[in-house]
Order: sequence, then C-alpha cells, then structure tokens
Amino acid sequence: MGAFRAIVLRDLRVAFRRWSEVANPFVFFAVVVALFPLSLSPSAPELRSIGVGVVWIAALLSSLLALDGLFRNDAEDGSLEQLLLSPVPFGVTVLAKIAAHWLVSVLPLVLLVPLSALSFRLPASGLPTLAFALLLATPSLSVLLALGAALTVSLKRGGAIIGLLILPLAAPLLIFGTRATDFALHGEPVAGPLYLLAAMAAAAVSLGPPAVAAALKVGLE
Amino acid sequence: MGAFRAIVLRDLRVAFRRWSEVANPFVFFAVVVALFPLSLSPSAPELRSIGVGVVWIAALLSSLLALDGLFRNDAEDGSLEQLLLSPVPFGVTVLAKIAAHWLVSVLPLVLLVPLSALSFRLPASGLPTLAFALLLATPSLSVLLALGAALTVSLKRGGAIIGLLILPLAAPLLIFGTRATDFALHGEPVAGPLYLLAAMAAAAVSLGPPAVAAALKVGLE
Amino acid sequence: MLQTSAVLRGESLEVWRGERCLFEGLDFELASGGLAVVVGPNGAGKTTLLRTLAGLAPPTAGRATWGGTDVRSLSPDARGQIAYRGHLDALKRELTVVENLEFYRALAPRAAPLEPLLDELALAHVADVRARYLSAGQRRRTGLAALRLAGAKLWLLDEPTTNLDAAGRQLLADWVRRHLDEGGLAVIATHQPDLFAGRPAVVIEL
Amino acid sequence: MLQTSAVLRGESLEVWRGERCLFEGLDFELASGGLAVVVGPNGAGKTTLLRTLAGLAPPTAGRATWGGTDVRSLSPDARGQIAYRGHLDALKRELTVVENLEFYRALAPRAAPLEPLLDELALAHVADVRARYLSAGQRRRTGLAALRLAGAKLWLLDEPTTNLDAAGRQLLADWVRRHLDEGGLAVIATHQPDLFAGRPAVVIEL
Amino acid sequence: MKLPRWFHQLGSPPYVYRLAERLSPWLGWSGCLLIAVGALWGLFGAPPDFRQGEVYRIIYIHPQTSYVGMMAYVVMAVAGAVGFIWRIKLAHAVAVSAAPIGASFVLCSLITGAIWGRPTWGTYWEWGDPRIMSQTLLLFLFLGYLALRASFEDRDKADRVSAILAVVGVVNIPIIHYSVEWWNSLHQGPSITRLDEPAIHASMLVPFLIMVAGFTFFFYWLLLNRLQGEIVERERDARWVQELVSGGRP
Ligand code: HEM
Ligand SMILES: Nc1ncnc2c1ncn2[C@@H]1O[C@H](COP(=O)(O)OP(=O)(O)OP(=O)(O)O)[C@@H](O)[C@H]1O
Ligand SMILES: Nc1ncnc2c1ncn2[C@@H]1O[C@H](COP(=O)(O)OP(=O)(O)OP(=O)(O)O)[C@@H](O)[C@H]1O
Ligand SMILES: [Mg+2]
Ligand SMILES: [Mg+2]
Repeated sequence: MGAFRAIVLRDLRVAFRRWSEVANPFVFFAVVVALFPLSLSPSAPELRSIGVGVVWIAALLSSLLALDGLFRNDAEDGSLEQLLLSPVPFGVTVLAKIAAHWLVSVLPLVLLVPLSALSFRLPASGLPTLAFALLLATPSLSVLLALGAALTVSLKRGGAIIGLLILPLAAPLLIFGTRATDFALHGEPVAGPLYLLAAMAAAAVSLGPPAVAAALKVGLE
Repeated sequence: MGAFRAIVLRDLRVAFRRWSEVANPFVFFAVVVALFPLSLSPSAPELRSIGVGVVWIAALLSSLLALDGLFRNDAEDGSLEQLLLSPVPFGVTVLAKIAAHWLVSVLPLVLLVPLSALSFRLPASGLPTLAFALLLATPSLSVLLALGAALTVSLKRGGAIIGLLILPLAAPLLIFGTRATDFALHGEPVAGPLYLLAAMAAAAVSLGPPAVAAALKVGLE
Repeated sequence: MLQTSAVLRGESLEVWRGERCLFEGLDFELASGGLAVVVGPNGAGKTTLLRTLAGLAPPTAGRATWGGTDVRSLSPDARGQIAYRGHLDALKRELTVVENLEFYRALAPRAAPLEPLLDELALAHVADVRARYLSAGQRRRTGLAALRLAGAKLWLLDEPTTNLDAAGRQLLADWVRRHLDEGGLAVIATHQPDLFAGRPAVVIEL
Repeated sequence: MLQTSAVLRGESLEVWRGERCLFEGLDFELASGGLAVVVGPNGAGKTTLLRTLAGLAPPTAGRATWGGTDVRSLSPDARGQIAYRGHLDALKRELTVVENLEFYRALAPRAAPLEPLLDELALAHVADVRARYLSAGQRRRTGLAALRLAGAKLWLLDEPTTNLDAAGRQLLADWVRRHLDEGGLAVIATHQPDLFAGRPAVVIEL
Repeated sequence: MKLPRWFHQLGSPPYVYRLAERLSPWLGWSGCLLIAVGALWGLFGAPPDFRQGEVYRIIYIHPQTSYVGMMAYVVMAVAGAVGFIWRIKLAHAVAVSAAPIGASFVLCSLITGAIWGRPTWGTYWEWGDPRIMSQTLLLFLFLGYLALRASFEDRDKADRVSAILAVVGVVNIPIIHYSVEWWNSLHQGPSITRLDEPAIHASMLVPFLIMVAGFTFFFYWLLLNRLQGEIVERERDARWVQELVSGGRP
C-alpha cells in the first residue's frame, strides 16, 4: 500500500508541480463552459437542455487532456521500465497511476458541478444525481482511456489501432450518465442508469488494470 | 522555400507514423458531435439551433487536443534547437510547423462537417458556409494554439493551461464563425462575418509567427 | 549447485532484431560475487542482452534464469533482487533530485538512507533542483543513487559511465568492486572495459 | 585582425544558474584552425558554455561573438557556419536514419552527399531503420552524420564521444583533426580530453 | 535604437523606487478625495434618472471599474512589451504589479454590472451577452497571465513569456469596447465615451467623470505600492535594498 501511495503522490506532484497549478483544471473548465453559451443564440431553456451534455463533454475532454502523458512520459524517460521491474506488483502500479489521473482530471469537475449547474440554470434537484453519476462513470472512463493510452504506447501497429477504438467505447458511459441526469431533472427514477454505471465501474476497476498492465508489458518489449 | 517544404513534409511524415495519436482528436470530435444529441431530449428545431455551436466548440477543443506535441516533442528530442540554429529564418520554421499542424489535425475536421450536420439535422443549405467558415477560422485558431504551445514549451505537458491561455483569445473566432453559420441557416447574408474571419486569419498568419518564434526562443534558453 | 538463489544463467540465448540475429547460443553462468562485462561495437546487442536478462524483452530462443526461475516469471521479491539501469535515467524532470530518489526508496524493499549517498555522489548541493535542470552527469549520478537505493543483489548496468567525469567513473568502479565483495553480482555493458579490469570477469563478446 | 569572419571570441563571459555562478570573466579567442577543449567535473558548466556560444542561451554578463557580431544576433548564413551538437541527438524517432539526415541536408546551405557518410559511420545497414530502434551508439553516429552534413565552419560538440565504441571515437578524432586542418574551428566539451590531445588546443577549465 | 535619458533612468530600480515613494501619497489622497466627492455628489447631488429612478446610481461605480480594468490590462501589456523589447526588468515589474489589480477591477466591474443587471435587465447574468462575455474573458486573460507566470520558477523567463501573452491579449480590448455595437447586446451602447457630445445630462456627467478620475488615480496608487514591493523583492540582494531595510535611505 505504501507503494500505491507513493506512486499516486508522485504523479500528483508531477501534475501539480506548484500549488497554483491545482487551480488550472477549474479555470479551464470554467473557460470551456463559458464558450458554449458564447456560441449559441442565448435563451434560457436551450441552455438548460444542453447543460448536462456540456458537463459530460468537459469531463471527457479534460480526461483526454490529462491522459496524453499518462504512460508515454514514463515510457520515454525510462521510469516505466523501473516500475515494471520493481517489486511492486505491476497491476497495483497501473491502478495507482489511473487513480492519480482520475484525481487530476475528473475530480475537479465533480466539485465544479454546482457552478456549471448555476451557469446553465439547471434546477438544483438534478445536482446530486449529476455529481453522483459523474463519480460513478468517470472511473470507468479513466480505466478505458488508460487502456487506450497503454495500447498506443506499444510500438506495435496493432496496439495503436485498438487504441483508437477505446474512445468510442466510452460512449455508453456518457449516454447512461446523461440519461441519469436527465431523468433526475425531469423527476423520473434514476436508479436504473446509476446501477448500470456502478456495475460498469466495478467491472472496469477490477478487470481494467490487468489488461492495461499486459498491454504496457508488451509495449515495453 | 525549400526549407519550408522540407519542414512541412517532415512533420507530416512524423504525424502519419504516430497516426494513432493524430487520429485521437477526430475521434473526440466524432464522439462529441455524435453523442451530444443523445444528451438532449431530442426535438429537431432545438437540436438545429445548438448544433452549429456544438460543432464549432468540438472543432475548437479537438484541435486543442491535437496540439500538445506541436513544439514540445521537437524541444525534448533536441531538434527544435537545431531548427533554431539552422540558417532557416525561425519565423519561417514556425510557420511551416503551424501549417503542418493545420493540415494534419485541423483540416480533416472540415471533412467531418457533413457527419455533424447529419447528427444535428442541419439543413444542407448551411453546410457549405459552415465548412467555409471553418476553413477561414481554423488557421487563426492554429496560430493561437501554436502560441499557447510555445508559451508552455518549457513546462511539462501543457494541456489545461494552454486551453486556459488560448480559449479566451479564440472566443472571437467562435463567435463570428457561429454567427456566419447561423446567418447561412436562416438565409441571411453571410459576407460580413466571413470577411471578419478572413481578416483575422490574415492578421494571425502574418503577426502570429513572430510572436510564437519569440516565445519559443525564450522557452529554449 | 548450492545457493541457486543467487545465480544468473543464460541458456543458449538467441535474439533477432529486424532481419539480423544479434546473438545466438549464448550460454553463461554468474554466481554470487561474479562480474560479467559485455563488450561489442555499437549496435552489437549489448543493451538488448541486458534488457533480456532483466526480463524486459523475451529472447527469440533460449531463456535467462535467476535463481533457477525464468526472469520473465519472477516473484515480486525475486524481482526486487534485480536492478537494471539502462541508457535512460528514469527520472521525472519535474521532480527534484530528492523527490525522485525518495520515490524509488518507497518502491525498494529495504531502502538505504539517502544523505550519505548524495554526499558521496556530490549531489548534495543540487538535492532540491529539479531533474530537468541537472547536468547530464548529475542526472546519471542520480540514476546511480537510485541503483544503490534499490539494494539489489544483481546489478544490470548499461554503459553506466556515460556522461560521468573521471571522479564519477572511479566512484562507480569502487561501488562495483564493493558490491561484488559483498557477494553481489553485476553484468555491465561498456565501451571502457578497462575500468572494471581490476578483477576476474566473464567477458561476453558480442 | 585579418579574416575576423572566422573568429570565435568570448568576452568576459559570466553565467549564473540558480544561486551559483558557473563561470565568470571567461575570455578566449579561437581563430581558423583552432581547437578549444572544455573540461571540468559534472555540473561545472560545460554544456551551458557551449549553449551560450551557440547563442541558445544568453550569458548573464559579457558576450560571445562570431566574426565580430554577437552570436545572439547573427545573420542566417552566419548562423549556417555554426553547428552545435549537444547531449540530445535531435533525431525524430519516427523517421528512419536516411529520412532524418535528408531533412538536415535540406536545411543546410551546402550539403555533402549522404552515402559515403553512412558507410564511413557503419550506418549503411540501418539506413532504413527508424531512429527509435537504433542503438544508443547508432543514434549518436547519426547525429554526427548530421553534423558533417551541415558543412559548418565552427563545430560546438558536447561530449561527442558518448555511447561511441572505440572505432567510433577514433573516427570522430580523425574528423576533428581533418576539420581543423581544413581551417575549421572546434569547441569540444569532453571527459576524455586525451582523445583530442593530438594537437595544440586552448583548454578551458571550468 | 537611441533612447532618451529619462528612459534609462526609468530603468534604474532605486530611482523608480524613490519616484514611486514620492508620487504615491499624492495619487492616494487625491484619488480618495475625488472618489469621496464624486460618490457624495453622485448619490445625493445628482438627480434620479427618469427611467431607472435611484438604481441608476450604480453608474458612478460600474463604468469606472470597467474602464480601469481595461486600462489596467493595457498598462500591463505596454509594460510587458517595453520590458521584452528593451529588456528592462522594471517594466516587467510594472506589468506583474498591474495584473492582480486589474483582475480585481474587472471582477468589480462584473459584480457591479450583475447587480445593476437585476433591476434593469431582469437578470444578474446572461451567458452569451457579448459585453458580459468579453469582459469575463478579460478576467480569464488576467488569470491566464497569472497562471502562466506561476508555472515558471525562473522569474526572468516568466517575465518575458508572460509579456508575449499580455501583448497578444490586447486584441480583446477593442472587442470589449465595440461588442455593444457589433452585436445586439443587452448592454447599452456607449453613452459617455462617444465622440459627439455625451448622451447624458451634465448634472450626471460631472460626478461620473470625477469618479472616473478618482478610480484612475486610485489604480495608479495601488500600482505604485505593489511596484515598490515587487522592486524590493527583485532587488533583495542589491545593496540599496539592504540599506533600505536596515533603515537607511536608498
Ligand atoms: C455583468 C454585466 C456587465 C458587464 C460585464 C459590463 C461591462 C461593462 C464594460 C466593460 C464597460 C466599459 C465599456 C467601454 O469602455 O467601452 C461598461 C460600461 C458601462 N456599463 Fe456595463 N456591464 C454590465 C452590466 C451593465 C448594466 C446592467 C448596465 C445598466 C443598465 C450597464 C451600464 C453601463 C454604462 C452606462 C456604461 C458606460 C457606457 C460607456 O462606456 O459610455 N452595464 N460595462
Ligand atoms: N535552475 C537551476 N537551479 C539550480 N542549479 C541549476 C539550475 N539550472 C542549472 N543549474 C546547474 O547548472 C549546472 C549546469 O551545468 P552544465 O549542464 O553546463 O554541466 P556540464 O558541465 O555540462 O556537466 P556534465 O559534464 O554533467 O554535462 C548544473 O550544476 C546544474 O545543477
Ligand atoms: N526493428 C528493428 N529493425 C532493424 N534493426 C533493429 C530493430 N530493432 C533493433 N534493431 C537493431 O538491433 C540492434 C540493437 O542493439 P543494441 O541497442 O542492443 O546495441 P548496443 O550493443 O546496446 O549498441 P550501443 O553500444 O550503441 O548501445 C541495433 O543494431 C539496431 O539497429
Ligand atoms: Mg546500448
Ligand atoms: Mg553537459
């Protein structure tokens, strides 16, 4: 467990070299959100109707932005080899790195849900569900993207191709997520989609890391 | 001029050899554009009215995704130094790299416009304008993004902070672009905003590279 | 044999790259206290061999074993007995020297204290400088510090003298000698074999 | 003096990094055919000095001039007379050896032919291998090929012998000698000065 | 390029420090005085607006903060440019000092505007209103500038890199100003800053202008104070600073 903590902390350090940088994801998200209304002819109902979608897209985007370096940096500076050779089980290492990625790129959005809701005039009723759905869906998202990243680290052509298919795989997550939130906004029962998200999360977090680890091992050969 | 061609060709080559990363932004664009309607309670008129804006933002964000390696890769493997020291004027080099980036990761977005139109049920009448407006707006966008990449070249992966720096500056492009398209959809004259976009492009392409070059020189010290 | 736990063995190792065979039928055995020096022209396959021994890349044929088990399927703590240092320094450029090393300490099973190492390597005055600002040699020295921290039994070193000044090379040679005296093993790929000429060594010519 | 066009001069150069002064009041002059060897322990400032001479980094005080003009404000073709090779190989890992070198040829004002170089450097058989698959030494050799292609008058070489095997080091030494005989200049930072001991040289001790 | 002597003097930290020390009290007091007068006049002297009644009196705060915010950005950009071109560290110091102040003024502009919006437009905030958006983006520009600086630890580098950003960002200023004319904004068009005679009665105009002057002085007062701090921070190793902190005069 000590190793797990060490890896997470290290990745967080690298991401937020200086404390001021912790603010970046938040401001960035604010900017992205600000862009949408700019590009629309403003009128409240529309804004509300897109709000949910925007939040989810922002989530996807910032995970993708943070993702770029997830494994490639470590692979290129040689530290991934060291991690692979270290006595720490590689699955744990991978899980730690994914966790760090999630903390860096997604958690801020969850914390920002109230703001976004406010700026899109979402009724308060929907907020808890939105936040909860994000919390449930994004871990699976991180795992999926990590798998994609691992595959593209591989020098082998095949890996690269599969890597491309990962992003579309994220679609169901987004769909169910927005579903749940929409339901909540219209006061319908949200349990269904949420259960689905939870199930996916469980599956991803348990099955994902070994797959990622395997992909990386191949990639490093 | 020979150098210009050489640099563009080289960057294109590199891009196509690591195409799995190059392709990611398009997948993102496709996913966003395809999924967004699903996140709404579907009703054609509303879809249409937001469609334009979403397409533009998707284009903006996905080119942001494509950007990170623009200068950093060259900076980290030392070839940017060599380019800076080469007899080729650095402004030309920068322009060439921007051009390559635009060809690889922005131009194809224009080709995806029909798809987006489809998913937002945009009337065919608007498409040419949409595509044309994108063609006019994206060069300025590339220059802006290049500036962001240059400003952060000596930092670690730029990602969020680049967006934070550049998106505010990109807002005007977004505004005029969407307006042009909206006009077209409503059959109003589109010349005005298009001229503005063209003017911006001219300004960006002429004034931008020196700024980018300056930023890179500082970054490499 | 006794104490197979600390024996590195290559069994008719063969590796192809592209269309070329880098080496084949490579057999050798290294027991506690043993040193193997890998020499050969650029592109001969030294790095490839070391990566194979580390279990990073599978050989085309044959196998490498540590303590009798294939290096590709070692138990975690058996892996903890092997330390590999390649051409790359495996440092995070955003982290300071200390932060980098503390990280590797956290991964190592039985970690040595840090300060004496920094002094020994003349890194004390840059302890809090980010790796990105270090000079090439300082980076290499930090990598060597990480090697020591791992407290491994088998050292796989790929051109460890790269970028080191005379003092650094001498220090490294001493380390290796001491490591071997303490019963450790070392496989070193280098273009300056004379540096390690001090003692009997298996010379692997590629 | 005559033919200032080919004179490299350092005028009371001073560079600080962090809180430390790497060097100060550094004066030297190198005329056509002159060789300067920069030596010093790891972290002394050799790389920094070379980057300063190349005009990549501004000195804290003083200035470096090539042919009388500050290296930070050289005309394009004056810059074409200077070639700098640092710790990095400046190769695109996605491109093959030939593609990489052809690119640098396209940038050079008067480019030399490629094939003989590849043979001389024993790179012919990997000409079409991507740089990412090259061995460390092969990568370094490719970098040296690029140096030759630039056809520059002033060579600034930072530890050029890194990763080179004995043959490679010898070849490099010969190149430098020939380059100087042809009236070129060279500033070389190295930890093995004896390799270039052949001829009189300005030794810059940091 | 040949530069006049005063220009070089402005490059000398101790000189500027003393200059700032001498100027800032004047700026500070006159600023406060003007603001006080303008506020009293505006709140009690000036007649209520025939349409908006009393609410309109925010006009004595809101536009001023808006102007000053924009001015602050221009100051920052110009200083940055000067510092970059002539490598004058002090100019960079000015730019850095201006940034947080400008950001705060823009924030005030946004808040006062929002407050004013409630009674007049029936909403605090309107996404998509060009004036509001462009002003908000100005705030983001300030924040981006600060964030960029924060992510460099080498100050010299931070200075020059962020200067480039500041200069490029200037394009946003005209956009803010003309946003109301280029797009149909809720925000009213220029009623004071119009070339022909202002569209507002003198009895309101005078306190308005007094407030403008007051806020401007106030801004420069803040700027000089921050500048002094910045200079001391940058020159902490210099002898004159040592003397300064040890009680001596520079
Ligand atoms: C959050 C909302 C608002 C923002 C961001 C905002 C922003 C600005 C800015 C940037 C200026 C300076 C314009 C320039 O220098 O050209 C300005 C001026 C002004 N604003 Fe606002 N404003 C807001 C709301 C309002 C409201 C609700 C009113 C009153 C109905 C108002 C009345 C004015 C007036 C009278 C001026 C001076 C016009 C002039 O320049 O001549 N503003 N505002
Ligand atoms: N930001 C910084 N803070 C502190 N020290 C720094 C900083 N940047 C550079 N340095 C120091 O400046 C020196 C740079 O030296 P340089 O890279 O020129 O060394 P070198 O002589 O090339 O050494 P080597 O032989 O290892 O290549 C190093 O000691 C490094 O620690
Ligand atoms: N995909 C490939 N196609 C062709 N050749 C390859 C490929 N991958 C590796 N090689 C070759 O295999 C060899 C790898 O050798 P290795 O890196 O082990 O050399 P080395 O002995 O470490 O050399 P150096 O002393 O330069 O480090 C190189 O000659 C390289 O060209
Ligand atoms: Mg090797
Ligand atoms: Mg060096």
